[in-house]
Amino acid sequence: MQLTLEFGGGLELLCESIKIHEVDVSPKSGEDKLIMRDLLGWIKANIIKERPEMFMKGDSVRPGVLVLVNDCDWELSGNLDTTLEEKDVVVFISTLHGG
Amino acid sequence: MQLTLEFGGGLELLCESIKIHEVDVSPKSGEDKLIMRDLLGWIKANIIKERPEMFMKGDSVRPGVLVLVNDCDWELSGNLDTTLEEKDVVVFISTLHGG
Amino acid sequence: NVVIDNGLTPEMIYRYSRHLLLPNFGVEGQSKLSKSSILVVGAGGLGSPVALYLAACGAGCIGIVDSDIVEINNLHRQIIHKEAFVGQAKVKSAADACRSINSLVKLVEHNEALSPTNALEILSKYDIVVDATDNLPSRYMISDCCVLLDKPLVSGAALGLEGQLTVYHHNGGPCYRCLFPTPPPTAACQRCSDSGVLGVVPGVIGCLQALEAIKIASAIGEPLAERMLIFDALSSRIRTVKIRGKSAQCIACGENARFTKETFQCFDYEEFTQSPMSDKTRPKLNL
Amino acid sequence: NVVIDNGLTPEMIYRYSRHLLLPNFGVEGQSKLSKSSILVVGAGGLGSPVALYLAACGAGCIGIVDSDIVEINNLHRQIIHKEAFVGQAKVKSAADACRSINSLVKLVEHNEALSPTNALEILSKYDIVVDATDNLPSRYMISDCCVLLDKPLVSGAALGLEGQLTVYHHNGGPCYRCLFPTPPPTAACQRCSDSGVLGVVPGVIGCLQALEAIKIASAIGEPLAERMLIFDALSSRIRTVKIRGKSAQCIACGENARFTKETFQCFDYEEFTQSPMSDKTRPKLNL
Ligand SMILES: [Zn+2]
Ligand SMILES: [Zn+2]
Repeated sequence: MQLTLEFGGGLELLCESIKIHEVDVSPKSGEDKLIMRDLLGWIKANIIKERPEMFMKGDSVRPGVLVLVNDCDWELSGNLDTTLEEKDVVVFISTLHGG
Repeated sequence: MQLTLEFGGGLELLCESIKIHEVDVSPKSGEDKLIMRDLLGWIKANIIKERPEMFMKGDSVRPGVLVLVNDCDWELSGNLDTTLEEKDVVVFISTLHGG
Repeated sequence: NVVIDNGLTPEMIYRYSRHLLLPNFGVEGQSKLSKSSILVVGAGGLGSPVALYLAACGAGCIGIVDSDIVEINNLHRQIIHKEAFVGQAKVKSAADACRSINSLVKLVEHNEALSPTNALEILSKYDIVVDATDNLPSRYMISDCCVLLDKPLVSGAALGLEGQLTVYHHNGGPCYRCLFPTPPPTAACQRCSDSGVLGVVPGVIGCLQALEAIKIASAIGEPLAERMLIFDALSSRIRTVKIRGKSAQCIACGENARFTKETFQCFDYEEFTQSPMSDKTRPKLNL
Repeated sequence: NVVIDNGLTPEMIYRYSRHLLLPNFGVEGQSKLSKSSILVVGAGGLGSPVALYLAACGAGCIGIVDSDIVEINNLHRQIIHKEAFVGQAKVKSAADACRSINSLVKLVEHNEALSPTNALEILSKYDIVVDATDNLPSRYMISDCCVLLDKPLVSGAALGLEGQLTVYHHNGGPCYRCLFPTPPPTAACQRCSDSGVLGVVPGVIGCLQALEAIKIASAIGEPLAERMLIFDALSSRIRTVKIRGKSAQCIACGENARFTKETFQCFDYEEFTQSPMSDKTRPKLNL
C-alpha cells in the first residue's frame, strides 16, 4: 500500500531530518487491511533511526504528538484502529511550545 | 458528477457571495466525459447570477482569472480540454492587486 | 444616528474607513472590535505582531502580560521592541509601540509573570485571551484558566522553521488538555532560546493569531476552533487540519471536570510538565 | 576564523543567535542574508511587515520605494508608521522604524514613484525585489523590469479578506506576464482604497513575503516559484497551489521575447492596464 508519511515539529530529527517519506507498506501476514497500530510498528522498525522513545510510548505515539490521517486527527477515525487506504497521507507532528 | 466549485478574489460576488458550491454536473448529452469547456458553460448558466462578463470572455475565463483543478493550474492539465473526474475541486480565483 | 449607536466617532470612521468598506466586516465588525478587550500573554516573537495588529485594527482595550526585559537577541523576531528599549520592561516597550501607532486604543501593562495566583484575576478582565508564550507550563495554565473563566483562547506557537495555531475552548471545541491530557517528555520541549527560530516565523503565526482574535471579537468568519493550522516555512506549505472535539474525560472541560478555581490556584504547572515557566534561571547557550 | 570569514561580527552573532542555532539556517544563512540587498516597492500594508521583518532578521541592505505620505486612514494596516509621522514621507517613516529596531542594517530611501524611467536604475542596485504595491500597472512594470535585470520577484497582494503570494522569475519559473498576458478589465481591478481591506490581512501576506525574500537571500528551503499561496481570512484556509511554468510565448521572458530596456522605458503601463499607478488623482470615497 502506497502511503505518504510526514514528520514535523521536530519529529523529522528522528528520521534523518527527512520530513516526507513515500513508502510502501503491506498489511501484516494473515490480515487483509492495514491499521494504524501496525503502521506505527512498521515506522518504528523502518523509519525511526534514533531515540524511538521520542516517537512512541507503549503501542501508541508519545504524549504531545498529533497524528493526522488525510488532514484529520486520528482520534476522529479510530486512533490505533484507523484503517488505512491506498495513497493516504499520515502526518506525525510534535506540538510546539515556542514563541 | 459531484464537483466542488470555489470562487475567490471577488468572483464570489458574481454568485451571491457564496464561495463554495457543491454541484452535480452531467456530461453533455452524447458525451461520455465532462471537460472544462462544458463546465464553464454550465457555470455561466447555473451559478453566475450577475455580470457574466466578469467571469467569462469568449468561451474561456476572462483575463486575470486563475483556474485550478485539484490545486493545480488548468494550463498544466489542458486548459479548456481538461477532463474532470468525480469529486474534483475546481477553483476560480481573480488575481488581486491591492496592498 | 447609526454612527452614534455603533459607538464609532468621526475620528474612528476616518481611521478605520478601509474596514468599514468591507461588506463582511463593516460598521458592525468595527464596532464590536472597538468594544472588545483582548489579553496578549507574552510580548515576544508572537506577541509583537499580535499586539501591533490588534492596536492598528482598533481593538478597544489590549492588555499585555510579561515580566521580561528587552534584550538585543530578542530583536531578530520581536519587532515591537526598539533598540532604545533594551533593558526596559517588555510590556512598557510594547504598549508604547502600540500607543504610537494608535492613540485611540486603551493599553494595560501587566508587568508581571502570569502565574496560578494572579491569572484568574488578570484574565477575568478580558473577553479574549491570546497565548503568545514560549513554554509548556504556561500553555497548560492559560488553557485551564480560560476554561474556568469561559474565555476563548487563541493559541500560537513557533519554533525553528515551523508554526502552529488553533483556537481553544470556543464554539464547543476542545481545550489544550483535551488534546494533550499528558505532557510530553521534557526532552521534547524545545524553546526558541535553546533551539532557535527564524525571526519571521513567529511573525506569520502572530499575524494569524491577531486575525483569529479579531474574527472572534467582531463575530466574522469561522475561527480555528476544532481545527489547527500547521505552517512549514521551508516549503511554504500551510495546512489547516481537523482536530478532535472536546473530550468528555477532560479534567479541565469534560463532563466530570474536577478542576476548580481553588485547585487551579494551587496547581504546580512546572512540576506537572517538568519544565520551567521562565528561562531566566537556565544557563544561557553560547555559540 | 569562521566568524570573520562569514562576515559576522560579535555584535551580529549575539543579536542573531537564535538564527545561528538553526541547523537549516545557521551561520551560512545569516551570512548570506547579511550580504544581501532587498528592494521593497511600496511602504504600505504589505511593505510594513516586509520591511520590519527584513530589518529585524538582518538583511544587509533594504531599499524602500514610495512617493506617498503617511495618512491616518493608512494606519489600520500599515503598522510601520507611527501617528507622529502623519503627513511625512512613507519611506522616511518606514526607514526610521527599521533603523530603530536594527541599527546594523543599511536603509536606502527612494522617495519617488517607481516608473519606467527610473525602475531599471533603482532595481539594478538590489539582489531581490519585493512587490508590495497596490495597483495593476505597477505589478506589470515591476515584473518586466525584474525579467530585464534577471532579479527574483516576491509578489504579494491583499484585498478585502483575501491574499495571494508567489515568486516570479526565479528558478526558471514564470513571470507576471506568463500568468497574465492580457490585463483584466478595469472593473475587476479593485483597490484597498476603494474596496477596503482588513488590516491584518496584508500583515499575514507581508510576513510571508519577507519569509520568501529571506529564503531566497539565504538559499534555504523551496521558494514559492511556480506555486501560489492563496489565503482566505474568513475561513483561515491557506492553500499552496501549483501554477503554470514559464510561457514560451511570453513577450517579456519567452523564447522570442521582444521586450528590451528601451521598449520598457517607453511602455505606457497605465494605458496598457487602463488603470492608474497612483490613486492620488482619484476621488476619495466617503462613507
Ligand atoms: Zn478540555
Ligand atoms: Zn514571462
